[in-house]
Amino acid sequence: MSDLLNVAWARAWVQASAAVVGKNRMALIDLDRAIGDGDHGENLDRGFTAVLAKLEAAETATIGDVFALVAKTLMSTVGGAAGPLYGTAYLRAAKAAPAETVDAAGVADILEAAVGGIVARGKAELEDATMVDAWSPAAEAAREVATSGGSARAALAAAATAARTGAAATEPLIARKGRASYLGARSQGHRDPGAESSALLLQAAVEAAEASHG
Amino acid sequence: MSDLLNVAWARAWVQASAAVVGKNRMALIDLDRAIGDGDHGENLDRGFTAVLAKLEAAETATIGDVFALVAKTLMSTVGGAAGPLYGTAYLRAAKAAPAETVDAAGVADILEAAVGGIVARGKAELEDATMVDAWSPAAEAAREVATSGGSARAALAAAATAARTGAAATEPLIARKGRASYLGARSQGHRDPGAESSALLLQAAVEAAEASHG
Amino acid sequence: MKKLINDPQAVVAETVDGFAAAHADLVVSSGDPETLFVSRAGGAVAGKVGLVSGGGSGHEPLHAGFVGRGMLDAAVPGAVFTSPTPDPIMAATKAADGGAGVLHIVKNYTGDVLNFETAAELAELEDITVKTVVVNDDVAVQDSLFTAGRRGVAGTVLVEKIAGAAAERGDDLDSVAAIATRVNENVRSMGVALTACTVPHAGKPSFDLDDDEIEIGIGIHGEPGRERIPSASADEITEQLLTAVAGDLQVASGDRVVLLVNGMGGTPASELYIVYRKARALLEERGAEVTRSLVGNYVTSLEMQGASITVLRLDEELLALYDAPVHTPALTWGA
Amino acid sequence: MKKLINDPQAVVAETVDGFAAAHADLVVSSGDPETLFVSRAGGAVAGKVGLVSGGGSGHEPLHAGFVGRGMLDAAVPGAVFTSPTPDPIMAATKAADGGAGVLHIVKNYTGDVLNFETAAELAELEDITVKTVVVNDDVAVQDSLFTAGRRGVAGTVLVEKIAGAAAERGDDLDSVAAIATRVNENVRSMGVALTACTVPHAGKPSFDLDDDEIEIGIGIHGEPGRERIPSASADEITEQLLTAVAGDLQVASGDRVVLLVNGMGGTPASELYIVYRKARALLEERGAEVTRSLVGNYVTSLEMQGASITVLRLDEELLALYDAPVHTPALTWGA
Ligand SMILES: Nc1ncnc2c1ncn2[C@@H]1O[C@H](COP(=O)(O)OP(=O)(O)O)[C@@H](O)[C@H]1O
Ligand SMILES: Nc1ncnc2c1ncn2[C@@H]1O[C@H](COP(=O)(O)OP(=O)(O)O)[C@@H](O)[C@H]1O
Ligand SMILES: [Mg+2]
Ligand SMILES: [Mg+2]
Ligand SMILES: [Mg+2]
Ligand SMILES: [Mg+2]
Repeated sequence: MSDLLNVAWARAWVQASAAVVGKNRMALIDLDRAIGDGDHGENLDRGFTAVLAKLEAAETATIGDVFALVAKTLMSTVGGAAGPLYGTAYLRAAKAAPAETVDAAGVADILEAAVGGIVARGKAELEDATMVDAWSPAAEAAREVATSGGSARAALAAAATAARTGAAATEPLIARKGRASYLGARSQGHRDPGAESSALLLQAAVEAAEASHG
Repeated sequence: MSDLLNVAWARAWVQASAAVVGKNRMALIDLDRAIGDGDHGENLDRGFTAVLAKLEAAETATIGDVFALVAKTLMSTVGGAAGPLYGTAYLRAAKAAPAETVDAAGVADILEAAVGGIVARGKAELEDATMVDAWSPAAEAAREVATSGGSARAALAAAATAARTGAAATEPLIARKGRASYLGARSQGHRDPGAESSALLLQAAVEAAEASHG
Repeated sequence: MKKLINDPQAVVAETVDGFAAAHADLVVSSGDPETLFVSRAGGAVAGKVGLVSGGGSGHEPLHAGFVGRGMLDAAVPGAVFTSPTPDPIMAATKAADGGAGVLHIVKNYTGDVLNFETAAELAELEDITVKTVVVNDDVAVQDSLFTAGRRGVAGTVLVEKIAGAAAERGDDLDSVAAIATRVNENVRSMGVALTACTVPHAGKPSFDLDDDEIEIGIGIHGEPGRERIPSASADEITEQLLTAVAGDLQVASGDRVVLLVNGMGGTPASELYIVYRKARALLEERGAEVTRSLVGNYVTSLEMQGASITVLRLDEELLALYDAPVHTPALTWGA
Repeated sequence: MKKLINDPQAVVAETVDGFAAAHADLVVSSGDPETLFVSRAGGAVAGKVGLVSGGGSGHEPLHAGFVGRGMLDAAVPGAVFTSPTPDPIMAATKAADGGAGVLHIVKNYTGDVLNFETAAELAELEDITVKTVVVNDDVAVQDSLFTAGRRGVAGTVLVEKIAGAAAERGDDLDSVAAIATRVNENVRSMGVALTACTVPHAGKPSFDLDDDEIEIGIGIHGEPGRERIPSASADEITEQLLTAVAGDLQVASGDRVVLLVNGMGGTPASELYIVYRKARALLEERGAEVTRSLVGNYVTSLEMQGASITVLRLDEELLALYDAPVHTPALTWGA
């Protein structure tokens, strides 16, 4: 098992993403029902189902090719806030990974690019109780591992852990972006659905890495 | 206590009617909810409340005067099927009692006139599961008492008992008139609300007679 | 029971108040609680046959929503689900009379029939000629000499629209009555309820339905329907309703029809269009042409969730009258 | 959950199918599930500014019900309560373009704003000039730099109506956008829910309300509102909504306004008129004149029971544009 993550990993990540989103469809709907409009799980499920179908038929020479396919498909099938935000995240990630493999630094590059895309579109800051609260610490954690010489898998694992912590940390926050912000203080005590789905996707990336023999 | 029933009795009957209808408003609504549209108790309560107000202000020289006031007021405040039917019943009853007092035969005359009015308007026959099933046996029972020399009060009491039995006897019937007839066989097992209110009104007549010293 | 109301006894009066204020360009309320009715702003049209309808409230926009040029001259709202008494019907008849007589359009319920009957007698005493057409389009009820007969439901709107156009073009009373009768003879309806409704003064639902049950052949007064069946898909329910309606009307290949999908008050428009889609397809399968369509809340049962399907077979004259201009709070087209 | 639907995933497609068939004289559906939109029958009007709106479905008749002469040129329905993606918005923009540019009327939700933003960029690539007006009339939400800002709710209908009339009279893109902005600046809304609604694919209510609770400041997506209070009378609730709306708009004596009382989908018309009655009285108490009125279901939340109150301050030009003819499935007046 090489230290690098390759195209097969990227494809496996997509498959694992579709699976985890399908499995958590209702849980994400319920999170969104509490402080939003109850469609987040449905939106992502519709999107990743479409991605999966497209991926099977597609040739992907680089990791970026995989992400670009994800980006375009999510953008054109998810809708809502999550569609453009996740779409832009994967689009920037695609641009950051125009290669067949990535190392730990590459993983950090991908995640930082993703965060940059989300912030560019959504203008959210940390602790606004959005998906940024999962992706941003994830990118930071990956960069730390990369800087201290860890492996790509280690970077990914650290990212997933940080995302999970970040998602949980949205619970006490007052939402300041997205639909939950309409609730003001009543949004406190609820986990942001987009942060939760982000943590699930990064966990899927780790599982894909464990399963893949790059 | 004379054997005759007088104007004071007729007025007391109206008061007792308003009271018993008010007390049974919800029960009549519930009977009507089961096989109709749930307004019978409300309709009669509105009507007798209006009657009571009018009666207080009205001079009534004869029993017929009282019934005519009831007829006109019910006709113009109850609406629905019960309004015109009860209205016509009291109108015919008024014409049958143009005197200050009635004896047992007079009671039978009143009830027969009422039945005639209901049938003239509603075209229902016995066992169609309508108010006719209460009034018709009531009139018959009163006539029997009168023919066999009983008192006015006895005639009234027999009428009330027969009406009560007649109302209960609507339960197994398939309704063939009024709103319940839309249900066909599903109307079986339910007491007709109009038959029930009729039995209550005749019971009120008995109570008024017991209380009044004609 | 949660409702946007104040005193349950004041629901009708306050509704009519708000309605008349909102549509003051089209209608006016008598204002008198004893003889409450709504009539055209500007009063009776001289020489035109007057059209009066009415019945229990709770079916809005029926009937007051259809008062205006090309449709009704006056509407009489009773208490919720309770026919009005003769006095306001009589007052409305007077207000609607332009000297050419008045047509009463009455839905076939014992209460409506009896109260309009008395009002017509009172009107005759004042030398107003009244004719009455009783609407009975509901195929859910078996017609028989031994029952109150079929109920008048959403087909009433089409009777009022088309008879209104006939009156507007100058037909005399007999002709307007004949047109109304022809519409009634060619229109059939049937409905379904997913939920019951709650009459304000009763405070509880008109019937109880389980979460997985629906009531087929529902009336518009929260009366229970023909049968209770397990919940089904929109297409299945639509097929059941449409089959009964088209069967009874004997819709044949080549027939031109109006298809009215009516909401019972609490149904989202999207669901009505889903029902419409299937009903139209089924009519087309039978070779009929859906020449005109109405989809929306026309004859409701308060907040009941459900819908009814109405089919009217057209002839050239009925189509022309249907298309004639109408300007009322709830139905507007043409110049 | 009881609904007149088939496959929950097919609700929008089947609704649009039925809608386009029922109103074929006015609108046409793209039919393509990948780029689903509804546009005027007859296509874009050469030389006229095109008006495109859209957003999640479930608010019917918004937006497709307002496609037609004098109002929108195209409407893009997303999945239920989910903004559409850029592709259908782009396709609708193309279909609406008569060479004079296209105005996007967007309700202020992150998803709508982002997806319309991308579509506008795509349109620019094809040399279609696009301007965007974001509607944010909901006073229930505190506006602030640190939130997503106020939501667009029922006021959207008035923006679409009046901007549509401006486009129809031949205004250029900048002018139409300026008119739309002026309407948005002068319109405020707030709503109440008595019950929640159930998104078909979710299968459960969007929130849980006790039998004696209502939700004030509700959004139109089943989002919970500003606060939950004990159930109250229609007059009390209306006063709370109207006070917030009129206060924020600073309605002053002598103001002429449009009063729109909007049903959330499951509310009987009678209740809307009861709310209208009180809202009108309160506006008149403030010395305002209710110059025009709309009462009915315009911007709904599926089968939710509840209502919203919208007040638009008029000037001479806005009133003339409001009165201009409109011919759409859900709004029709004038020649
Ligand atoms: N401005 C924003 N920046 C970052 N993330 C956002 C923003 N607005 C919304 N989100 C994310 O989108 C999620 C909601 O997605 P979804 O439910 O699919 O869309 P919608 O809110 O349109 O229904 C939120 O939980 C949040 O994480
Ligand atoms: N044709 C008829 N003949 C006699 N009684 C009738 C007839 N139709 C209805 N009724 C009586 O009227 C009662 C219903 O009254 P009510 O509920 O007030 O009127 P509605 O049916 O118009 O709502 C029935 O229970 C029945 O007793
Ligand atoms: Mg959402
Ligand atoms: Mg009844
Ligand atoms: Mg009744
Ligand atoms: Mg959404």
